Amino acid sequence: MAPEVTERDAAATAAPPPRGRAVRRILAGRESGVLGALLLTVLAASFLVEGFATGRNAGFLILDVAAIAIIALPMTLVVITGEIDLSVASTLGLTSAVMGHLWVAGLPLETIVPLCLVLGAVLGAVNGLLVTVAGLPSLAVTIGTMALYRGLAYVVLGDTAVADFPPAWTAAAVGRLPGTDVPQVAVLIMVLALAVGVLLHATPVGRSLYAIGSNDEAARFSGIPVRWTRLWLFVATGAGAALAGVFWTLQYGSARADNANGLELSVIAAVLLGGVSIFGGRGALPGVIGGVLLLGAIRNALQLADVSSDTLNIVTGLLLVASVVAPNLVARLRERRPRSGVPPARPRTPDRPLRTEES
Amino acid sequence: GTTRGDADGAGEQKGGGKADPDAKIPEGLKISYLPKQLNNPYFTYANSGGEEAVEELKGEYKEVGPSEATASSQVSYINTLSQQGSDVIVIAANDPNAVCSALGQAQQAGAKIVTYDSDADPECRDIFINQASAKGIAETQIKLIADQIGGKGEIAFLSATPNATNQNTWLELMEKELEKDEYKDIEVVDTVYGNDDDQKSFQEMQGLLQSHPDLKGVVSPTTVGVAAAARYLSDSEYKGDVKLTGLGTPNQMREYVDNGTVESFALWDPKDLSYLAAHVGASLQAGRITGAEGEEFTAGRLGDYEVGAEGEVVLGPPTVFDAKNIDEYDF
Amino acid sequence: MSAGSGTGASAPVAEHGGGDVRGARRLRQVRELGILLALALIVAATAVANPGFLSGQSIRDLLLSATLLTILAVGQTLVIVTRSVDLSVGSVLGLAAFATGTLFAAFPGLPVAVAVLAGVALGAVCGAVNGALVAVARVPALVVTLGTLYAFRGVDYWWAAGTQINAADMPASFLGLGRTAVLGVPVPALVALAVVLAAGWYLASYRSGRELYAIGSEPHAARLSGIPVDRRIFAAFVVNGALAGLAGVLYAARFGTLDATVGTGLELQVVAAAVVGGVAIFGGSGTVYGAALGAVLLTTIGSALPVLRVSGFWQQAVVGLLILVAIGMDRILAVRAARRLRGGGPDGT
Amino acid sequence: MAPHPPPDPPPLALVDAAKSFGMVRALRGVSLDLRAGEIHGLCGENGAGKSTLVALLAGVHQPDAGHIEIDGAPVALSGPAAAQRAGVAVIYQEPTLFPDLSVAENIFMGRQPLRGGRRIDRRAMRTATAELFARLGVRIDPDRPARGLSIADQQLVEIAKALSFDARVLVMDEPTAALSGVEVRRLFAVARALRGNGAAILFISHRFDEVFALCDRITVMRDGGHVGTGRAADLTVDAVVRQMVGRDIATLYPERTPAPGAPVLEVEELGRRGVFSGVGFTVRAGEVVALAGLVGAGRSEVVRAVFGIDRYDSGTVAVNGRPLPPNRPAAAMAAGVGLVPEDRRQQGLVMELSVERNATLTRRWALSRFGLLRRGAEASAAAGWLGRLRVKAGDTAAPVATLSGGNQQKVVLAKWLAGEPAVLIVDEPTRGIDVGTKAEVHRLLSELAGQGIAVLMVSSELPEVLGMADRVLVMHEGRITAELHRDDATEEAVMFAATGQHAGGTAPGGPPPEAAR
Ligand SMILES: Nc1ncnc2c1ncn2[C@@H]1O[C@H](COP(=O)(O)OP(=O)(O)OP(=O)(O)O)[C@@H](O)[C@H]1O
Ligand SMILES: Nc1ncnc2c1ncn2[C@@H]1O[C@H](COP(=O)(O)OP(=O)(O)OP(=O)(O)O)[C@@H](O)[C@H]1O
Ligand SMILES: [Mg+2]
Ligand SMILES: [Mg+2]
Repeated sequence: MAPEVTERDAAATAAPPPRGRAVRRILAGRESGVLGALLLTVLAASFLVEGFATGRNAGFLILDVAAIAIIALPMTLVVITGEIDLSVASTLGLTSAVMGHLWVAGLPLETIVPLCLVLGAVLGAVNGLLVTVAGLPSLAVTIGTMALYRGLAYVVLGDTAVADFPPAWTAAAVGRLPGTDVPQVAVLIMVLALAVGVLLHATPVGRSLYAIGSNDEAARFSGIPVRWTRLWLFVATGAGAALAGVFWTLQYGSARADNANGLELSVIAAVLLGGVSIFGGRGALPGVIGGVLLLGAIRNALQLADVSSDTLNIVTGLLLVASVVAPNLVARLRERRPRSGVPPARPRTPDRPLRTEES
Repeated sequence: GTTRGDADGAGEQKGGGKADPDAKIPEGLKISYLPKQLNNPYFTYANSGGEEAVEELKGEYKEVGPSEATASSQVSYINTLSQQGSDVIVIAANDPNAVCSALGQAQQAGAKIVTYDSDADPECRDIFINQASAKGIAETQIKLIADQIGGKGEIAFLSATPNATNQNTWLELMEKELEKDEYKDIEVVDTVYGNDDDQKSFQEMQGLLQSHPDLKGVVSPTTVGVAAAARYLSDSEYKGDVKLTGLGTPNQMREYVDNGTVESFALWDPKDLSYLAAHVGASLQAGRITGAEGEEFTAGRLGDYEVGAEGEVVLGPPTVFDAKNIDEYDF
Repeated sequence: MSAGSGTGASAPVAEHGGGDVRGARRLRQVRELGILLALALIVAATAVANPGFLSGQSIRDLLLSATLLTILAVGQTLVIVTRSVDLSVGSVLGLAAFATGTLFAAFPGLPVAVAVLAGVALGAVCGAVNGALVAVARVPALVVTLGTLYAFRGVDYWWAAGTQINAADMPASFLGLGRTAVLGVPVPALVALAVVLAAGWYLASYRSGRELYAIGSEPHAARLSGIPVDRRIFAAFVVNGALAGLAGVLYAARFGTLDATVGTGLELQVVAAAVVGGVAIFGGSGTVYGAALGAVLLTTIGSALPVLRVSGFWQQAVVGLLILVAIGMDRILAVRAARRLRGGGPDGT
Repeated sequence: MAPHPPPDPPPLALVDAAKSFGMVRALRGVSLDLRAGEIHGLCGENGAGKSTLVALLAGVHQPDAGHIEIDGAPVALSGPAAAQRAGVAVIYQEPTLFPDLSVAENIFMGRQPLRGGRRIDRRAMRTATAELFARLGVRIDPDRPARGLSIADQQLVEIAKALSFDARVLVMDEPTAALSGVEVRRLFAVARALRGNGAAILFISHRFDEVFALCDRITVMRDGGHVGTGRAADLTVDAVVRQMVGRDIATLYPERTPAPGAPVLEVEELGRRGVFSGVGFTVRAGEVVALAGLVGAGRSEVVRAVFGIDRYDSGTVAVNGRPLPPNRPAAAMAAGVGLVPEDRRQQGLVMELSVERNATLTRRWALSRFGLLRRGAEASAAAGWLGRLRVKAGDTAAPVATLSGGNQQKVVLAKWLAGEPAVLIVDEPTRGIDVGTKAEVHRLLSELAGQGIAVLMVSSELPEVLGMADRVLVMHEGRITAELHRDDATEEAVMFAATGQHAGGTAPGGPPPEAAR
């Protein structure tokens, strides 16, 4: 995706400090805002909302956002390369349906689960091939596959639900670590997050993702296998969605074609809230994790405080808007201020700096 | 490996303890309603009955729910309710199984679970308040349509989502009912799904009529579907030729009954359903009943009820609305 | 470079830019033709399978069904062309529809025109909120409108508070709007047609219309050209909001039953219609005619599948597949056009 | 300052203007007046602040201090529109076109000729565009979209756009950087005609012959400051260079004693339908081979295909005797090929990444251990080359977008030199680079060749081609029409071959490809 004016200005805030090293850069970026907001929310909710600050509730919270988190990890990478995948929830639904179908057909779960992950990877690869080989915009492609995969889910399982999964498995999905209220799935998510985080922030591959997202042509001229990389990211996202599908099916003990309908917007919202630029090239994983947790925590706290779901919707929406508007306003205010030691982040090329200030 | 064959005898222990019909219902019971979807007019109306009952019982009434009718968001609300220490959770399940484990946890935390409108797996609730026995609903609707089309011809079903538990049960029972000899000339040619979405139902109705030129009647056992179908019919050339009945609310259907598109349709009074649920929940929590078959109890203004098989309590037969009586109802 | 030396002034004038420009242009025109063709194919195939599909009633139904999506797609095109997107249209439509109904419920004698204007105005206000956030705060439209998608819907829920407005609450004259026909064409469809023609005419023939394309094509260059970028983007959002409001009013008139869930999930359909209609998702190209055709195509598919007795379970899958085919075809045409233009160039990444 | 103040106030003047970007003081108190009927040259190193000055004149930025005067009256230009209204037309350093719109619309955007009902008059617009191109002596279809135009053609459209304003003041920021001799001469003729009609013109270029050929007065800037303004007739190139860089530049082109070794890069019968065909050549170790030709001859396409960016339909590319798989830049890099592309903004740099990360982008894997990046190694690797090329960057962690055009070009060079390639392909390596750096780049290239690297250089600057190359390949319409040895390579010979006139040298190619445009 080509960068766009508005986003470019948001870039301002992301400009690193003079001797910007990783930590300070993260502090200066949008991520810090999200993480700060998360901290604030958790603190405020702990004091103000009865029943929030308990281990049991934390467990509920984590289970609530687990599927979103699992998908948001690879989705972050996709968005950083300037693409998007709207078909994840449908991939989840199709995997769930296939899982139910195979279970009814008598296959052992030990076989079904890997098959489902492979299926997810294949579905992701279809997206990836349409984007990289056919050169179609991912937003359009995945709107199409979103309908296609969800439709296939109905074809596979129709209007039935498969719900007789073995209790050992379903219990494991929502099971807690022995002696704690922490769901086991949290460990899985942490391991995945660590892997994705290292990949993104500390390896040459991660570096190339940012390059692809900012300017894929220059990335190609630098010898980065742009298409190949993107293809793999879509495959990973598909597999991630499938993993979430398996987890979802076991968590709710119910394989249905309409599972996780509409989850894609929650995932995207979390990723964007986490400070990843929708135009690619910018974002960090801690921010995304913060985004996922922030959305979950707010939802959970407001529910506990008996705030109705209408208000929840409004709060979620406003939060998203604020997450992009606030840093921009801060940057602009800072810019207005007379020059101080802090370099007002105001970088645009001398060639394209030429931002007009008509108002 | 773990296959479907390995049946596990997860034994179920239900209605632990003995019922004490004279137990006093404590005041201040937290009775929480969790409809399929908040802001759904049907549930809004229904739950006003719940509120009435909770007031009678001097309890704390609460209604929470997701803005989209999915099981996963209901689970999150069940957790919240159990975290808040609700005494009774009255829920219309979006998926009989998906809410199960959360309901189980709530039960462990001391809540009594009453399902209404749409049941959860019997293992995970104490009592289900059935709006009308499924059989009664199926029989009433088939009778209505058969009378209207003169006992023979093609009919079709316009249902809600392909997954709705109650819808599918009714569809099944209606087909069974049609096997009876008196209905042998009636043929079901199609079943379509409007997803409880007005526009989709409208389009599906349109599709039905175009693809089945000989269609005589349509049964739509969902309030959204029947209203959309009636609206389509009332403007189309099929008005009067194709009969429509189903489950609808009087307010939505009044116009079409008045203009002759629809002769009659059926529904229970959802307010009573919800009212009954509160009494059942309170009785459970008080220990008056445990959910075992044959237990009897009194539910305020509705009078006496008996717990049926599998912990089901049936509200009563559905009401049939037609031009004569429709103006007596306002919901 | 030593200007003034070399082989003298007799150097031939080189043909610059090259490429088969005319061929490329022809290919681009085919773009909309392609959708039209697909549309004709589907209609023909359905009509062969079931002649009832071409009955007057059925065509009226089809036109009516396509109306809302078409109006929304036109508005969305204005926004997408500027390299933005508005995901909140479904919520805006719902809000406007509910507002119209509420207005009638509160003031039963209200003239229809006033209610229509009120709905449109409410839509425009929502659009202005989006536009202000996007243009003034200069933040990505996708994020902002994803936020307002939730927020507007929340307001709608909060306002409706579980109530429903039924046909009986609205005057027959208003509901008639959704039913009366002029020369056999339903009034809403005429409204949609007028909207399409007006928007198409405006985009093609007026400076400010062309400036929308310029902004979407290269926002930075647009600012350098002295185009009031923010104002134009703002205006595009306002118009889009107003059109969503209009669609909401038409929804109310046509469907009669209104609650807070009206229009849920419509946004992706609208974007799909525009994209299928050849509007480039990254701005700068595409026409409202294409978008309108895309909307009609999607609606036709939606109506044809039940008539063709495609199982309900297959319908969604088929729609998805057709969307992919449509954008794939569009891409093939675009690539061909580009080939003709440059006879090569880097293979896009 | 000017010895004889003119009677009329200058149509546009900058008075004591200062502008900072964060910590970077791009302009510090610069004054400049553009007089009617005069062409004013502006020289300065990369990053001296020329483009910033242009941005102030264009209303894109507002000065932090000082002000702009129009006809002697101070004004505040609130934006590009305000400057346009004041009669200032600007050609920016980098083309600013709308790729999706037609060339004609690009030129007249926002000012399209109208007919009844304020509708756009397309026919009038097309005719006007054709007239503008006729004045410039180029033929570009007014109806074609701007997407796909080469940089040179884009620049020509920009020039046409600026002319279409009929402005009193014309500001041109390096308009000739992408043009070849023919277009430059046309442009100059047009500029002189405008001067004759009383326009005030500001002309920026790094090519002194152009500046001296065209300009009446010349202003030199250094480090954001004003060094001096004088009549061109009173100045010499050496004097200007000394003012610019604060020292003498010994020579632009280093003395070289080529000692070609074994063939490293061998290209045979390379062809791509409609673009080029039958292209074959060899570059030996330690040799600098130039690929010359008119703009649009297809040179960039050939080197892109060699590097694997573009597909090709026929032929082979081999490095050190081993064939390269087509369409795989990574494989080309692994074989030791590097390509400095012609379009630094689109192809060379990732504008949002930091200077440092851009410089090390091609060495991601080499600078990591166990698959993990080592920041220390990255920083020092970047610092080394950025220093050698004297990249002027306040902060290497800042986005590369904050650098001046020339400095960006240096970062692209650093990025590829850091990889220590066996074959270095440079496409217009010194476009937009100031004299000092240019000499440095030339010295570097020849030093690299001296170390046994095979250098293939695409350049539109004839003096550069003649000064640097051991061998010159000349392309015309997608074919190599001549191969000239250093001693045979004269301006005339190259131009003959480049215009397809087959004079001098041998013409290995046959007739031009049938598929040519
Ligand atoms: N938007 C910006 N943000 C930060 N620094 C900038 C910006 N624009 C320009 N600069 C800095 O201002 C200085 C002057 O840049 P400018 O582009 O005016 O140079 P120039 O003389 O045009 O150079 P060149 O000949 O390379 O084009 C440079 O150091 C550059 O890095
Ligand atoms: N990015 C591009 N996209 C599409 N077509 C291009 C592109 N770049 C160049 N072309 C086309 O390819 C032809 C030759 O390109 P180009 O002008 O770059 O050749 P060249 O000999 O490398 O010239 P120079 O390097 O001096 O600009 C031109 O006719 C141009 O239209
Ligand atoms: Mg410059
Ligand atoms: Mg070139």
